[in-house]
Amino acid sequence: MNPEQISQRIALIEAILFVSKEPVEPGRIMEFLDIKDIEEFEKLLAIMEKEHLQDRPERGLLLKRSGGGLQLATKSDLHDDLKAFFTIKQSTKLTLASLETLSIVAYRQPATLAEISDMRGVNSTGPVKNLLQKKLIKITGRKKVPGLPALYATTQEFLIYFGLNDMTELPSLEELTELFEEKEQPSLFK
Amino acid sequence: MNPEQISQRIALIEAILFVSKEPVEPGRIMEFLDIKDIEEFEKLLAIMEKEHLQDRPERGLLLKRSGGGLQLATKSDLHDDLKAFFTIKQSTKLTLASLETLSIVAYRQPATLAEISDMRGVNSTGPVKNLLQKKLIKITGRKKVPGLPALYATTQEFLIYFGLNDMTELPSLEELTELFEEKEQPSLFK
Amino acid sequence: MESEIPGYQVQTDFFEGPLDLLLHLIRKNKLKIMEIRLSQITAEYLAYLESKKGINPSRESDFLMTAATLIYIKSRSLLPRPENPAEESPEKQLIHSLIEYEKIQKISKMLQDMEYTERLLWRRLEIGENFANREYALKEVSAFQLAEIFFDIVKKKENEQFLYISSKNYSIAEKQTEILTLLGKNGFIDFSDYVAKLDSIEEILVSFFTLLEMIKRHLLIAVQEQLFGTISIYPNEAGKLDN
Repeated sequence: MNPEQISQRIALIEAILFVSKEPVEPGRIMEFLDIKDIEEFEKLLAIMEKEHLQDRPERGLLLKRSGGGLQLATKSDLHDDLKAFFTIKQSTKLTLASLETLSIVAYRQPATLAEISDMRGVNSTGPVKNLLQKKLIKITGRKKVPGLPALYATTQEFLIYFGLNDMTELPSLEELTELFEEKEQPSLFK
Repeated sequence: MNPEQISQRIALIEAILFVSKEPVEPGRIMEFLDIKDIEEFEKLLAIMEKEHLQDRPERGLLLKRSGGGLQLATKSDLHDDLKAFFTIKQSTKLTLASLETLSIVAYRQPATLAEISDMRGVNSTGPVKNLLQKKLIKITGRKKVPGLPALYATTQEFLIYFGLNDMTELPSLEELTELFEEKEQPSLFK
Repeated sequence: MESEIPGYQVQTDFFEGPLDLLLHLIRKNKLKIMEIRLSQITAEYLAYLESKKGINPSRESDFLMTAATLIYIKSRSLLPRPENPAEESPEKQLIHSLIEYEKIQKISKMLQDMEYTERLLWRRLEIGENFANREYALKEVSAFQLAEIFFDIVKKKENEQFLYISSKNYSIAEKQTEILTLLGKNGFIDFSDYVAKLDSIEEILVSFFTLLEMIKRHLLIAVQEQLFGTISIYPNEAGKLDN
């Protein structure tokens, strides 16, 4: 392999590992690059791993061999920074979990925590607390069943956030069914 | 910034973009890196983009700005190899009907289904549903006319799909006319 | 394998709609939109329609509508009448539509080129959930998106229930036999009457899916006489042949 070939192949390996969601078997890459000699392939990987990733301070990634496959991952000394970056909470932001919870309260109000958790299929204590703090939902009373669970409903702030005059302006499920429903039912007979 | 700092920061940007699902707002990274000066940040990005990605034959990635954010993607000359390696089918391209519908929404937004159908001269329910499912358009409200029809507009996904940073990057109708007039009806209808 | 050639993919085998066909005829005859008398290409348009060549059948009514307009325009042009400049003649309207539609085609071509370039760049196929937990700025969420999220939850829930139901007593094969027997006896089924006689919500759902599936396979035809009216189910005589 001349230096140019080495570069080209390393670039392709990087692209493959970048795109792939799972570790890639080294054998598949070898075959694809038409490399017959395992030593030659190992040499290529060593160059990529050491010279282009490990030894370069401007690279944030490393080459990992796990589960019989090759994979790119972030360097371990960056983990704290990454964790900090991805957990910054901005007061006006809602997670998908919160939005799901909010949508259930909006359409099924008044609803209990148990009903919400049941519809979402996961315990929803966190998102309910979060929405209460943001004043998008409130407790309107207690359900007359054992344990007297709190009943949640949307607030005035909710209407303001979504630019609604009143709850009747929420799009109906029928409208959405018409818009999003796939015409093709999956075949039941096959 | 000294060279060591530059390297460190570029490594962190690479790691953040590698991990993130969606384009990352430049402002968030600036804030996280505690860079106040936009020019300084742009300089950093330029070094990363050119010296560390574009100019290096052993790199398979490039830096992209789309949907108002930064993102890593593979270099375009690797497309054929990646397609061959991953036998999975890439998602299908948009049909002509969908492209026409999207053109109208992009330039006339917000637009109703009736307006779209009228401009295309054919009922456009199918392509509108298709684009909603692909999340390339969304409903932004209702038009205050009888029947309160839904109003459609393009989404963040639209920008990302077409590699745009924001809507102002779409050429104006006047620019488009000039652009196409030069070619004088390309050989479509010979 | 699909072609990856840059540029506008012209469908030579059919036209997207009447405006597409009209533009094609105008270009073919090397005419200019601004100067055209639509009566010049009416005959050709009608000939196309008659041959059904290049016409997308699901758009047929739209093509016919435009044919009617063209014939009307032609009939008007045969009658000498004083030109009223304030009047929006059907011809002017159609020409205006054509000019606008031509712009749409140009934008579509541009978007298609952009799509081609973007598809050369690959993103990561799926990213681990460890860090990436998407957050939404409330300002970006509309009431419709909220509704859509709820809709997705309901759908998911329905699917779960359906799996549960299908493992119960009612089988689709049995239901199909029952429906065919009923049709053999009565000739047709009134959908609401039929559903009203069923015992449980489970049975209703299974029957409903069976009907849908049979309709999809062209074994049955469902007819609704008027909006919100009752639905009648008939055997599809033509459909029996290919089964």
